Amino acid sequence: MCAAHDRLTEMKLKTFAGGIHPPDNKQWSAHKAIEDCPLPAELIVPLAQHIGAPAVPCVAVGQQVFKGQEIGSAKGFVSVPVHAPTSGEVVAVENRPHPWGTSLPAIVIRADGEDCWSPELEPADPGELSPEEIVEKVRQAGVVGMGGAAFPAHVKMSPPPEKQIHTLIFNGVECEPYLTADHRMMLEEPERILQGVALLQFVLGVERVVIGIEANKPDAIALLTEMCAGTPVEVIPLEVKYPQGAEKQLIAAVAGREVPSGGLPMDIGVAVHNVSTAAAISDAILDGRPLIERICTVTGPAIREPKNLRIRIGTLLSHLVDACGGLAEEPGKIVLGGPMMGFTQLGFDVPATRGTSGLLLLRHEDVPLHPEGPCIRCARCVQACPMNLLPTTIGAYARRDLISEAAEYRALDCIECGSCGYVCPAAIPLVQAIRYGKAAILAKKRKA
Amino acid sequence: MTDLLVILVSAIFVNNFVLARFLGICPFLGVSKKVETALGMGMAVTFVMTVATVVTWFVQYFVLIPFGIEYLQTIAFILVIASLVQLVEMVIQKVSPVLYQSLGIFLPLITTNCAVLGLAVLNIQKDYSFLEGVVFAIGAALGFTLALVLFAGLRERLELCAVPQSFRGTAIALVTAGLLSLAFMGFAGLVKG
Amino acid sequence: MSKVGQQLYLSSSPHIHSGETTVKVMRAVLYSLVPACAVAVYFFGLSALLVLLLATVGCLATEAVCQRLMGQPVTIADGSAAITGVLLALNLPPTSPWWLTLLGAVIAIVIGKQVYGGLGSNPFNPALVARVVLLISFPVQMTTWSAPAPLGSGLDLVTTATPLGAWKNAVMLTGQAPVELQGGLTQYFLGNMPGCIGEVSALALLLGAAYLLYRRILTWHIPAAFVGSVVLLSGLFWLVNPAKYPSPVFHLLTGGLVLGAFYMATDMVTTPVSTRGMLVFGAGCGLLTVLIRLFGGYPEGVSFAILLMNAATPLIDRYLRPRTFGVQAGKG
Amino acid sequence: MLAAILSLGFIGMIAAFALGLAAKKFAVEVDPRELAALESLPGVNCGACGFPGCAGYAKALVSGTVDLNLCPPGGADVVVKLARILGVEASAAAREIAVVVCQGDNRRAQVRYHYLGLEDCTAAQRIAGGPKTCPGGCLGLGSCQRSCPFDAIEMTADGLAVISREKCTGCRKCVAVCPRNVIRMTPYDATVHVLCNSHDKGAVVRKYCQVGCIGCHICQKTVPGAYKVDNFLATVVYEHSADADEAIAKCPTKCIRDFTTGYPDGSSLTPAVPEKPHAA
Repeated sequence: MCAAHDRLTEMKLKTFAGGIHPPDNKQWSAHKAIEDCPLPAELIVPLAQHIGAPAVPCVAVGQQVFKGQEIGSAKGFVSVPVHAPTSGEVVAVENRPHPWGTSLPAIVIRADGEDCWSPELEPADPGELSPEEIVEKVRQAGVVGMGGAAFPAHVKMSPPPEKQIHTLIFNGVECEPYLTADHRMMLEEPERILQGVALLQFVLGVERVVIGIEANKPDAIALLTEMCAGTPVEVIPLEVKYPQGAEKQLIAAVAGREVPSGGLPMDIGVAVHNVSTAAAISDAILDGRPLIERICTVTGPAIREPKNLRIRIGTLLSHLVDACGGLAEEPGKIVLGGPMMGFTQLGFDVPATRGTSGLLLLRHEDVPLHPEGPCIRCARCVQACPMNLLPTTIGAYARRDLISEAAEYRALDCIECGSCGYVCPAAIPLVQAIRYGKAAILAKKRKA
Repeated sequence: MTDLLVILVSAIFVNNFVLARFLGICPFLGVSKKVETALGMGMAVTFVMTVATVVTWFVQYFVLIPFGIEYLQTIAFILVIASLVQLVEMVIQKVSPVLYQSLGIFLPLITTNCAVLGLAVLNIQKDYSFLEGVVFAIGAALGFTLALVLFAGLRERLELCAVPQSFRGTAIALVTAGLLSLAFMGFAGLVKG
Repeated sequence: MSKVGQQLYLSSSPHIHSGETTVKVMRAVLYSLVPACAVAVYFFGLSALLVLLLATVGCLATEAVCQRLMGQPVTIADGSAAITGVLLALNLPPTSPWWLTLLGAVIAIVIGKQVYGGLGSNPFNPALVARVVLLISFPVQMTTWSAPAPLGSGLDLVTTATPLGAWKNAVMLTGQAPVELQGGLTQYFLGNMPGCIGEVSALALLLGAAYLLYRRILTWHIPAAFVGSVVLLSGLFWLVNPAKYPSPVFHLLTGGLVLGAFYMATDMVTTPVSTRGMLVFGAGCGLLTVLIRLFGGYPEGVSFAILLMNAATPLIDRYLRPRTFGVQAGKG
Repeated sequence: MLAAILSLGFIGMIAAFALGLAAKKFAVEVDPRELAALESLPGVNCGACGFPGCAGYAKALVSGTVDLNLCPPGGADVVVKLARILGVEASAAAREIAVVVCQGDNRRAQVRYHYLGLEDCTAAQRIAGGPKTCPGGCLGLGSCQRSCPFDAIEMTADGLAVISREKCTGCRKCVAVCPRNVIRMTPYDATVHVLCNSHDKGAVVRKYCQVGCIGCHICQKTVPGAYKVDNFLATVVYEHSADADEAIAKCPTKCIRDFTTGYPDGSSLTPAVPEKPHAA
C-alpha cells in the first residue's frame, strides 16, 4: 500500500486546469467501516428527490406497504418512482420539511419492524436481459446519480441513437472534503460496483471503461486495479484537486476532451456515472432491489463519532446524529452534502434523500464569518475557476441586476463548485451572486 | 515617409486631440458610456474628419486663396462640415438604425464639433500638403477614437464601483479624464510633431 | 439529541474558506517592502526615513478623514492606504520637502482612490497618480536627486543626476551615451546610485518580490512580461547602435523598473484579471517604458507606462477573457 | 466682395443639393406622433410600462395596441397629453402607490437563523425560505430599495422597508422584485392599511411576531364593511375605507396604521399629507 502511494506521488497524475486544494479532512471517517444505521420508527420519503418531475403518490394513508414497494410513480421520462424503505403503514401523505429548504410532499411510513421485502421483487439473470430491459429495470428501481445531483440514471443510459457513447467513466473521485462514503464503498463492496460497471458497459456497448479515483485513496486504487486486472476496465488515479469529481472536469482529466458549453457528456460520446450509482444499478438488476438505501458520511467537528452509515432513504437527520453518538457540541452549521457544494439546513427534522452523500456538522468556530469586503481584483477566483470564467465580474454584474452582461460573461457555464468563494480574500459570496444571476438569466429567457 | 509616420504618431499620442489639445470634449464625455457606442462614434468621427479634411483642403486652396477670401475660412469650413455631417447622419440612419440610436443626439454634435473644425484649421495653419493633411486627419481621428474607447472602458468599469454619491456621473468622468490626460503626458517629447 | 436553536448559520455554498483575507494580503505586501525601505534608509539616511513616515502617515490620515467625512466606516486597518503611502514614498526623491510628500499622500488617497469609492474601485494606481501629478507640477523638486550617503559614511547628500538622467542629457548634447554609466552595474544592483527612495536597490526589491511570489500574492505573469519586453526592445536598439543606446541590463537596473515591474504594475486593483490580460499588460508596460525612456521628453517612463496600461486595463479585461471551458476558441 | 459672395454661395448650393438628394435617397419614415409621444413621456426610462424605456413605449403607443395609462411616473397629465397626441379618449388612471404591508422588523419579528451572504432578499429567500420565521414578512435586505428608480423606499435600522407616499410614483418595480409579495399597490387616497402579510393562525403569528395580524375580526366588527378577514389575515376594503381609521385603536396587535398620522416605528419619514377630506 505504501509502495502504491509512492508510485502515485511520483506519477504525473491526470487532472484539469484551475481548481483549488482545500484540506480534505477525510481523516475523521476514512478509516471507519460502513455501519448499518438502526432502522428508525418513522421514515419520511419525499416525492421529489431527483432532478425532474416529482413522483406521484400511489398509496393511501393507512395502507400497509412492503419494503421496496413502489409508493410514488414516476411522472414523465425524466422522473423516477420512489419506494418504501421498509415495511410498515403509510401514516401520512403531506408536506414535510425537505432538504431543499421548504415543505414538499412526502409519504410518511411507520415501520412495523419486520423489514419485510416485497415478494414481487425478484433477481434477474443479466445474461437474459436486453439493454432496453435493463434500462427499464433501472428506471423502475428509481436509480439516480448518487454523487449529489440525483439525475435519473436511466436517462443517461439511453442516449439518442445518433450519440454513440465510446467512453464510460466511473466517478470514484469524491473530491468534496470530509466525505468518505464512496471511498468506503470502493473498499468494502467493490463487487457491487464492478457488477454495475459491467452492466452499464453492456447496455451502452462501449469499448473504453475508466474508473477515476483521486490519488488520496491509494488503497481503493490498489484494490480496484487488482480486481480489474484482465478486464477492459482501467483504473486511473487522478490528482488531488477540487473539483476533480465534477463531471466536466473528470472528463477533461480522463478523456482529455471538453464537454461543449451548454452540452452534455453524451455530445462527445462520454457517459459518467458515480461508483455508488453503479452499485445501485447492480442491486436493481442482480437482486431486483430498488434504491432505498445509500451510504452517507456523517462527519464534522460537531459530531461525537463520525461514521459512514448505510441509511434508509427517508431517515431523519436527527436519527443519523443519534446513530453517531449525538452532538459533541452545539453545531454552527448543518450541511447536507459536502462543504463545497452542500446545502445548509434549518434543523435536523428533514429526511435524508437519495442524493444525501454526507451530513456535515460544523461548530460555530468553523463557520467562516469574516465580513464581506470590496473586491480587490486579486484574480484568485479567476485562477481557481475550473470553467475559466471571471467569477468576480459575473458576480458584480449579477448583483447589480445587469443580467445581460452577466450572461455575456457566460454565467450559465458556471458549475457552482464554490472554488471562487473558497479562495476569495474579500469573502464575497460569489457563488450565491452567480446563482442569483443565473436564475435571473433563465427567468429572462423563459419570458422572451 | 518618416515625416508621415511622425505626423501620425504625434496626432495619435503626443498631441492627442482630446487628451492633449482638449478638443472634442463634448462627444468624449457624452458618448463614452459604452465601449461599443464609443467605437461607433470613433468610426463616425474618423470618417467625418477624413472627408472634412479633404474637402476643406480643396476649399482652402482652390476657392479661398484664389479668390483672396481667406478671412472667410471659418464660415466656409463650418458650412462644408455641417452639410457633411448631415449627410453622414442620414446615411447612418438608413443603413444602421441601431448605431443611429446609440449615437443619438451626438451625431449632430459632430457638426459643430471643435475637433473637426480645429483639425481643418490646424491643417491649413501647419501648411500640410494634401497627403500630410489626410494622414494628420486619420491620426487625429484614431487618437480621438483611442481616447474615447479607453475612456469608455474606464467608465464601464466605474459602473461597477461604489463611487460616492456626489461624484457619480460627470464628476467622476471628468476626474478620470484628467487622470487619463495626465498619463498621456508621458508621451510628451516622444516625437516633435 | 440536543435542540437546535436559532443560533444556526445558513448560507449559500461553499461552507469552508481558505482563510486568506484582504488584510493578510495587504500585510504581506507591506512586509515584502521592508528590505527596500531598509536599504533606502541605509543609503539616504534620515531624510528617506522622514519621507517614508510622512507619506505613510499622510495616506492613513487622509483615508481616515475621507471616510469619516463620507460617513463610511474607517478602514485604514486593512493596510491598503499604508501600502499606497509606502509605495508613494518609494517613488519620491529622498530629498523631497515635507509639503511635497504630504501633498502627494493627499492626492494619492483623494484623487487616486477615494473619489472612486475606495479600495478596489480605483482604475489608476494611486501612488503613481500622485507621483505623476507631483512630477508635472513640481518638476524641480521631483527631479533633484542626490548621491547615496550610506549611514556611517559621514557623507552628506550631494545633488547629482540619476543614471537614466545622465544618459538622456549626454545623448541630447552629444548624441553618444557616456561610457562611465555602463560601469557601475553591480553598484546599481545593490542600490548604490541616485534615484527615488525605493527604486535604487534591485536586490532588496527582488527579495521582497520573492516573498510575495512564495506567498502566491504575486503571479509571475506581469513582472515577466514587463521585464521581458524591456529586455527585448532595449536589446534590439542596443544591438543596432550600442554607442547611443544603453544595454538592457542598464535599463533593468536603473530607474524604477524593478520597483515598477514587481510592485507598481502588479497592483491587483488596477491590472487585468486574466492570465493573457496580465501578459499583454506587462508587455505593454515594457514597450511604453522603453519608448518613453529612449525617445520621450522624460528620462524615466515606468510611471507613465503603467498609468497608460492601467487605463487600458478595462479594455484588456473585456477583450482578453479566458476561453471558457467547453467553448471553442473564436466562438463567443 | 463679389468673389466672396459667389464662392460661398456656390459651396452652399452644392451642399444643399447633396443634402436634398440624400434626404430623398436615405429617407427614413418616422411617425411624428411617436416623437411627440416620446417627448411627452417623463423620460426616466424606468421600465414600469413593460417596454424597453420611454422610446419603446412611445413606439408601442403609436402602434395602437397598448393602453395609455401604463406610465405611472407620468401620472394623469401624461395620459391626457398622450390622448391628445394619439387622438383617443383618455381613461385617467387613479393614482396608486406601493405599501409594504409589514411592520415586523428584526426587533419585532422572529429571525430563525443567522443569514450569511448577499444583501438581497431574493437570494436570501432561496436559503431555506429566508431568515424570517414569518413566511410573508419583510426580509429587510433592501432589494426593493435598490430597485426603486425614485429613491422612495427607506430601510429602517432594524430592517424594514418603508415607502414614502410622496415619492412613490406607483411604478411597481418593488412589487416585482420582492420575493415575499409583501408590497401591495393601494389607492393613494386610502391611507389606512393593515400592515401584515401572514396567513398563519393567530396563535402561530403571536409566536413569531409582536405586530402581526392574528385574524381576530375586531376591526371588521368595529367598522363593518371597511375590513375583510380572509384566511386569518385582515385587509382594508379600499373602496369603503372612509372610516377605517376608527378601528386603529381597537387592534390588539397594533397592526393597522394610518399613514397620515405616522409611518411604521423606526422610519424617519414624516407624514406630510393634507388632512383627509372627510375628517373636517
